Amino acid sequence: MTKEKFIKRFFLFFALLSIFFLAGIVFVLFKEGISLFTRVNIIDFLFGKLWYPTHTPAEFGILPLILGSLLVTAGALVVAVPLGIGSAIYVSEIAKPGIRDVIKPLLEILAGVPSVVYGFFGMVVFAPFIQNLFNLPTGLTAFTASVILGIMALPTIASIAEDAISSVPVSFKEASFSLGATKWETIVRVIVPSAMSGISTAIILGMGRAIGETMTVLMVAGGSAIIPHTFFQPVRAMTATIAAEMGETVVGSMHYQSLFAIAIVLFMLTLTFNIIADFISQKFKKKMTGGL
Amino acid sequence: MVKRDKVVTKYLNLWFGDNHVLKDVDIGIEENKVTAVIGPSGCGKSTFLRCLNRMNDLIDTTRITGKVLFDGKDVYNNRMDVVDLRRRVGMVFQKPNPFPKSVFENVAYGLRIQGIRNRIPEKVEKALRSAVLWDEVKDRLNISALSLSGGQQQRLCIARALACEPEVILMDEPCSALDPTATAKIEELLFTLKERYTICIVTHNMQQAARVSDYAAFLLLGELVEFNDTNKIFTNPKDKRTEDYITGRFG
Amino acid sequence: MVKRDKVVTKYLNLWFGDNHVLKDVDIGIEENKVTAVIGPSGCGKSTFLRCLNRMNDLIDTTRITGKVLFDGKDVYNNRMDVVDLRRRVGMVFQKPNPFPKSVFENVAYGLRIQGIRNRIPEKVEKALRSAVLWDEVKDRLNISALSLSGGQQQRLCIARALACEPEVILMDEPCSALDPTATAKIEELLFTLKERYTICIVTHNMQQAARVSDYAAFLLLGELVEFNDTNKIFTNPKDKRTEDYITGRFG
Amino acid sequence: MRHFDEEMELLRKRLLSMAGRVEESIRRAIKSLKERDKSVANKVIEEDIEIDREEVGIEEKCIELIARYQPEAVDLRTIIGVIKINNDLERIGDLSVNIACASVRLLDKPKLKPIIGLFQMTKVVTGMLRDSIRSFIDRDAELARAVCVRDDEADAMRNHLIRELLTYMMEDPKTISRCMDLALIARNLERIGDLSTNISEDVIYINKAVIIRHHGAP
Amino acid sequence: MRHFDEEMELLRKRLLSMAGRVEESIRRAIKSLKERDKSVANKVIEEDIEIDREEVGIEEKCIELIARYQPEAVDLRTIIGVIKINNDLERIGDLSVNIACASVRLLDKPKLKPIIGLFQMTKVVTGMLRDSIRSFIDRDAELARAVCVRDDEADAMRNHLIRELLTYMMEDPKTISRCMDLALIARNLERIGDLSTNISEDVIYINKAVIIRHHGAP
Amino acid sequence: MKKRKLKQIIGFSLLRISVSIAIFALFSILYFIAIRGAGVINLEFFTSMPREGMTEGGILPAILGTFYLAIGAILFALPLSVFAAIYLSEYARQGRLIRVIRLGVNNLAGVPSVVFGLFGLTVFVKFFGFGVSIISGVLTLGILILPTIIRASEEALLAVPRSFREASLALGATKWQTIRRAVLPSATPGILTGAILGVGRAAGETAPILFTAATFFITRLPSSIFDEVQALPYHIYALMTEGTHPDLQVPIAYGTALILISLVLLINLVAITIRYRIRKEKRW
Ligand SMILES: Nc1ncnc2c1ncn2[C@@H]1O[C@H](COP(=O)(O)OP(=O)(O)OP(=O)(O)O)[C@@H](O)[C@H]1O
Ligand SMILES: Nc1ncnc2c1ncn2[C@@H]1O[C@H](COP(=O)(O)OP(=O)(O)OP(=O)(O)O)[C@@H](O)[C@H]1O
Ligand SMILES: [Mg+2]
Ligand SMILES: [Mg+2]
Ligand SMILES: O=P([O-])([O-])[O-]
Repeated sequence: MTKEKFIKRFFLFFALLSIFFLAGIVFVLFKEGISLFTRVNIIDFLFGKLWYPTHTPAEFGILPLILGSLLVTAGALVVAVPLGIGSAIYVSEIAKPGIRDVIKPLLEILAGVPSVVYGFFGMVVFAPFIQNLFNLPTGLTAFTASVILGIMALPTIASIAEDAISSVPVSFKEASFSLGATKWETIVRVIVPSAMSGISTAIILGMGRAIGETMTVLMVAGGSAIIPHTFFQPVRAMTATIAAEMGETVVGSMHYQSLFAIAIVLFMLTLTFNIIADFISQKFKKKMTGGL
Repeated sequence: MVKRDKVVTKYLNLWFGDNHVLKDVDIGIEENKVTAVIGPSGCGKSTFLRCLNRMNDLIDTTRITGKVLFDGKDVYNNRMDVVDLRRRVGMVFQKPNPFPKSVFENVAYGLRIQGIRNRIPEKVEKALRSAVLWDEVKDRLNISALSLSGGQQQRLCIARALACEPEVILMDEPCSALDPTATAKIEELLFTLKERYTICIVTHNMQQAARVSDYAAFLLLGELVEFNDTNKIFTNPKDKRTEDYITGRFG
Repeated sequence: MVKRDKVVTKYLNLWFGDNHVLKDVDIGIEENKVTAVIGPSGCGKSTFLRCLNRMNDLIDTTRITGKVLFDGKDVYNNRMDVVDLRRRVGMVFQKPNPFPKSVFENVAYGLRIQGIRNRIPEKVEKALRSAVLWDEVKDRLNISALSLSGGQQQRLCIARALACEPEVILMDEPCSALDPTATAKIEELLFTLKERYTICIVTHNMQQAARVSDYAAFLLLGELVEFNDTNKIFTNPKDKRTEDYITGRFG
Repeated sequence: MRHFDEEMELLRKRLLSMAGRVEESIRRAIKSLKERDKSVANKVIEEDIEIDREEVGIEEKCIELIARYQPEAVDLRTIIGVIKINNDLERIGDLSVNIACASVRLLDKPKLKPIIGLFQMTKVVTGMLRDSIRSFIDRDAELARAVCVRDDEADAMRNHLIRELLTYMMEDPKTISRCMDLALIARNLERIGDLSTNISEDVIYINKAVIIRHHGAP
Repeated sequence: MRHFDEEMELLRKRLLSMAGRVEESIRRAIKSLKERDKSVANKVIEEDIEIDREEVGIEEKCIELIARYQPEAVDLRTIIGVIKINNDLERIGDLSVNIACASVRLLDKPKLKPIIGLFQMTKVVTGMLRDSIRSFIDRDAELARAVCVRDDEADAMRNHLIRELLTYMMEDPKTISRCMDLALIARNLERIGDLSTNISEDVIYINKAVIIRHHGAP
Repeated sequence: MKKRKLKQIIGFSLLRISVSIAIFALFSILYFIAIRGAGVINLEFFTSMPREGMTEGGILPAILGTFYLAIGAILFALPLSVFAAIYLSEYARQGRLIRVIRLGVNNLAGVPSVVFGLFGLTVFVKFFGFGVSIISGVLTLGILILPTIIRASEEALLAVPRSFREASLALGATKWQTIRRAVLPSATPGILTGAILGVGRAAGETAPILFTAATFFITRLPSSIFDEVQALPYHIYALMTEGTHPDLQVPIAYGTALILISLVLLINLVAITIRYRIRKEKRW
């Protein structure tokens, strides 16, 4: 009896570790970042339009960084959502078994390509291509980053959406066909609505992936910390800022603290996305298993 | 009254790949009667049923010879419009499978895909009444169909099929996921439905076939062993194999 | 022969949270007989069965009052060794659930966890023979249990329970996932098993209860409505509610 | 109403009409004797074939109901009861044919002094038959019990009659053959009473699930 | 063997032993008359209660089997057949009690000239009974058909006997009451033949699922 | 009727186009990297140290570094994850605690990788004083992949039908015997798949090791877990953004990228194959 109890405690300890790490992250971010706000107004920090952390006097306005992140993320979603969901539907509903067995692993491979490789590809192939195509001063723009990020987020969205779509019971499909619906009507009216919450989860998680993405934006987005006006200008995202500048800061300096403060903002954003996604997928599970 | 067969199969043969699943099945399904198909597991009951509205088309390896005549027209003819056929031959499945939509939308589904716009609520009500479900759901047509009980869900599926005004209703073990009380309700429903529809039901449950059907067909390894009045089948089957199956001496 | 009750429940009450699922259930399960528990869905049949070997302990919100006596000893006494109790009271579930191991290892499982090392093949053979499965699997004890048919899997589960040499076997709708042929095999098996074991079976299928049991208990909303000879229950039930249920007039 | 209950209701009705036919058959057989009308007796004999046919029909229906609906408890008892009642009714039909045959034979010969006892007895046994059937239709076990008690009355009447007939025969051997036929009629009437008692016992079985025939105290 | 098949086998055996008892009962009733041994007749009357009890037992078993196993097709026909055969056997038992009673009455009076026809008839009807039961046990519809044909023989014998008795009575009115009893015995024997025919008809139904009674061509 | 068919044709075409674009993107990435990277790859590229300020030589230290980091991370994360997953699926009762734990796991999975980098920097590099080292990188990456493996393991455990557990308990097994003998064996392939995917992920991550483990240029191999290392992903990044001879560095970057991508894809391919096989075989 006591042995069983001991075993249970043992496992509980490990289960608590992830909370412990999460708490640790929060603690570290706040410990290092919060003291910035003793010297910089939080409003100025969030909505300040200038980011000159190393100038004297330094400016710690991260609005350009936030907007940069959001712009790139939004662009990425525009690319990834239709393609991702379209692919998911295609793979699970239309593709013949042979073709599906090829395409599905390919999409999963796409998800496995490291982000730095995307960044690299963006830098050496895609950016020059865009530069030439639109005749821009530089190929490293928000647009470039969006496309690359979109392709990166695509498999995330596609695979979660595909799971959701293929977990729609076959019986729904059969029911629809037996009522005289065409395949397309079945997809549009039954399958997609049934999988909607799963698809929403996919989109939000894709969004989380895009906004938290570091290397690609760091390498491809260009990196100028100014408020973007068009898609075709370089931007700098929050993640990229942290990655690029952390190496050059003095520990404990205001610059150092401000990078942690950015991390706090970033963390909060992704936390929100995750909680929303979690909530929706919880509901989705209930819906699919509800009733019988 | 002259016996009139709504659906007739002639020398129906079906293969899944190399698996010869139906062998020269000749059956006439009479109008306004309940015809039951019984037989041991895997004998091809479901497959037979799904031939009648071409649901087997969805399986790639299917190969069919022989004829299925619906009102005298060959179902497997190239000119047959499958989508329309399926509308006229409704189907109810083993496990109740309402869409995760409201009760109302479930029944309206078939109407909407046909592009019907007018008098939908009326038609939905009529279908629900025919399925003896109206009284139980009339005050909550907007709740999710999944929150109904199993038996109610199955009647909803029947209502959904009825809304399309089919002529024939195919049922593939419609009660096997239900408890006896819900099963009894569905069985009672069959007696009223057959006044207006032609029904073909596949069932594992011999007793159910005995209770609800007018004609019974016994399939064995894809072969039609006996097809006769349900009375005859259950009191005096002609074939030894039917007798053995009916009396539980089989296998 | 004097009637000897192997398991007795006295004023057994069970709650899941606020849900009062069993109400003052008094039953005596006689040795070397088959006792069947029937009743409509959700009446607490499975719950009752799972009380007898304390499987309900696994559900957090369970609260139990009253007594379950196994050979006269209170099962819910703190000094009762649950693990030993469960070994002595075997259980067979609704869906056949062999482990994804070989046929042999499935049957040997219970022996191995008890730390038994010697004469395992012998004991496995004996259990398989008792479950009337030996002849079908003796040449392929090493194949995966999952490659057996449903009925064989269920008999394997029975053999697995028998290998532990239980005194009582509880069966929770052991045939509901099986086709009629496999069901008939299991039912036949019960007649031989009861010579050596005491059996309590829960079943949805009234007819099955009628066929296999010596005593039948009718549960309704957690209440024991009637408990009597199976003959009596099926030809002349004392309680109106039993009569209604038996004759299908219920609900 | 459940489909099965409808079927059961139809079965009851069918049995009731069968009973009506049988009763009519007894009434006519005795009437032919009373009114010395051979044609009525012949009609009874002819129409028995319909009763026979109906008996087979009802029995087939019962077996069909068992085969198709697997009735349990009271439903099963009812169907088994109907099979037996039906059987008894057919036998009553045969008995009234016997009576009619005897009547035909008697009508060929001169009239014997009218046997009042015979007509009284007819009243008693048709009353028993009617009550036993009513007890079935009304599911009235009490009424059924009452019928069983009345059987003794019928037996007593028969004994009385037979003794009376014996005296006739002794007195006038010419009447022997006619008296034998009259005794036959009395015996047949008494049998009808017995069979009505059987029917009542079946009704009690259907309703109470106890078999009280053969000395079982009602 | 399936458990249900075992139960059916037991049921058959039980019916067979019931038939044995009934046959013994007929044999004894006639023997008491032949050997003028009242005690044998009394035994028949006493032991009838056991036959009655067994009849109830068999019928209950049949109903139990239907209730518990929901038999179909041949199994159902067999059980229904057993119910009817059982019923007929019990009635045959009653008839032999009637014979025994008549025998007791006869034995109180001086011996009448031995009626050979009666014993011949006994042979015929017990033979019919035995064959009908054998046809049931052996599932032999042909043998059952043969029994049905023999019924005419029994009927003819009865008619012959009755006519003979009529002559006696006419000749000597003192014998009337005894002759009436002898006629009763003849009628009862003939009834036994009828019931054996019924049994054979049930056997044919069980095996061929056709109801041939009432003029149905065998 | 015609209209309904037409809609279907148009709809299907759109879906086909989206898949084609996705596949095209993948192939163009693979194509460019393979074509341009293949040129620089030879045996020496694998086995020799970088020279001349990264403008020549091979990438042996980066390959080894990635190997150390990924393997270290999985060795650290796997036991923790499996234990945690066992608690979650086997012991936890539905309630607040488990909801909190699960929320923690899900959110940890969503934390941007660069934030892990900051965490590792503060805790392992600074607070524990491991400095920029293999151990700091391993721990950071380990925590990063922790939630992925927990979820994969939990999923694998939950996929083991409840009936196996009941069967085992009903045979008189203790809870621990049940887990060890009836549950874990069935879940192992699933857990392994999760672990392999974790290795792939760890091998490809850059941001978390930026400040914790990676260095751009060293000329010797690490001698202990407290040494800094090169790693393939970081190497690519560094080649593209640092150094003084972009024209010489880009080809090396191509080669490195090709090797990294081949490595990661190979790992994933293994995992995916295992997963497909499980799905096909799973019959309970
Ligand atoms: N999609 C399929 N592909 C290949 N073979 C199939 C397919 N569906 C069924 N079969 C095979 O066809 C045969 C008949 O199957 P079917 O489902 O019609 O049997 P059934 O009589 O309905 O059985 P059950 O009572 O178990 O539902 C079986 O041998 C089965 O293995
Ligand atoms: N784990 C549980 N937690 C809470 N309530 C439960 C649980 N299991 C069962 N119940 C409730 O207890 C009641 C009895 O359930 P039980 O499973 O014993 O019914 P049953 O008679 O076996 O029904 P069925 O025939 O459908 O299996 C039901 O109302 C059910 O909702
Ligand atoms: Mg099927
Ligand atoms: Mg249950
Ligand atoms: O995946 P990232 O390391 O680029 O965030």
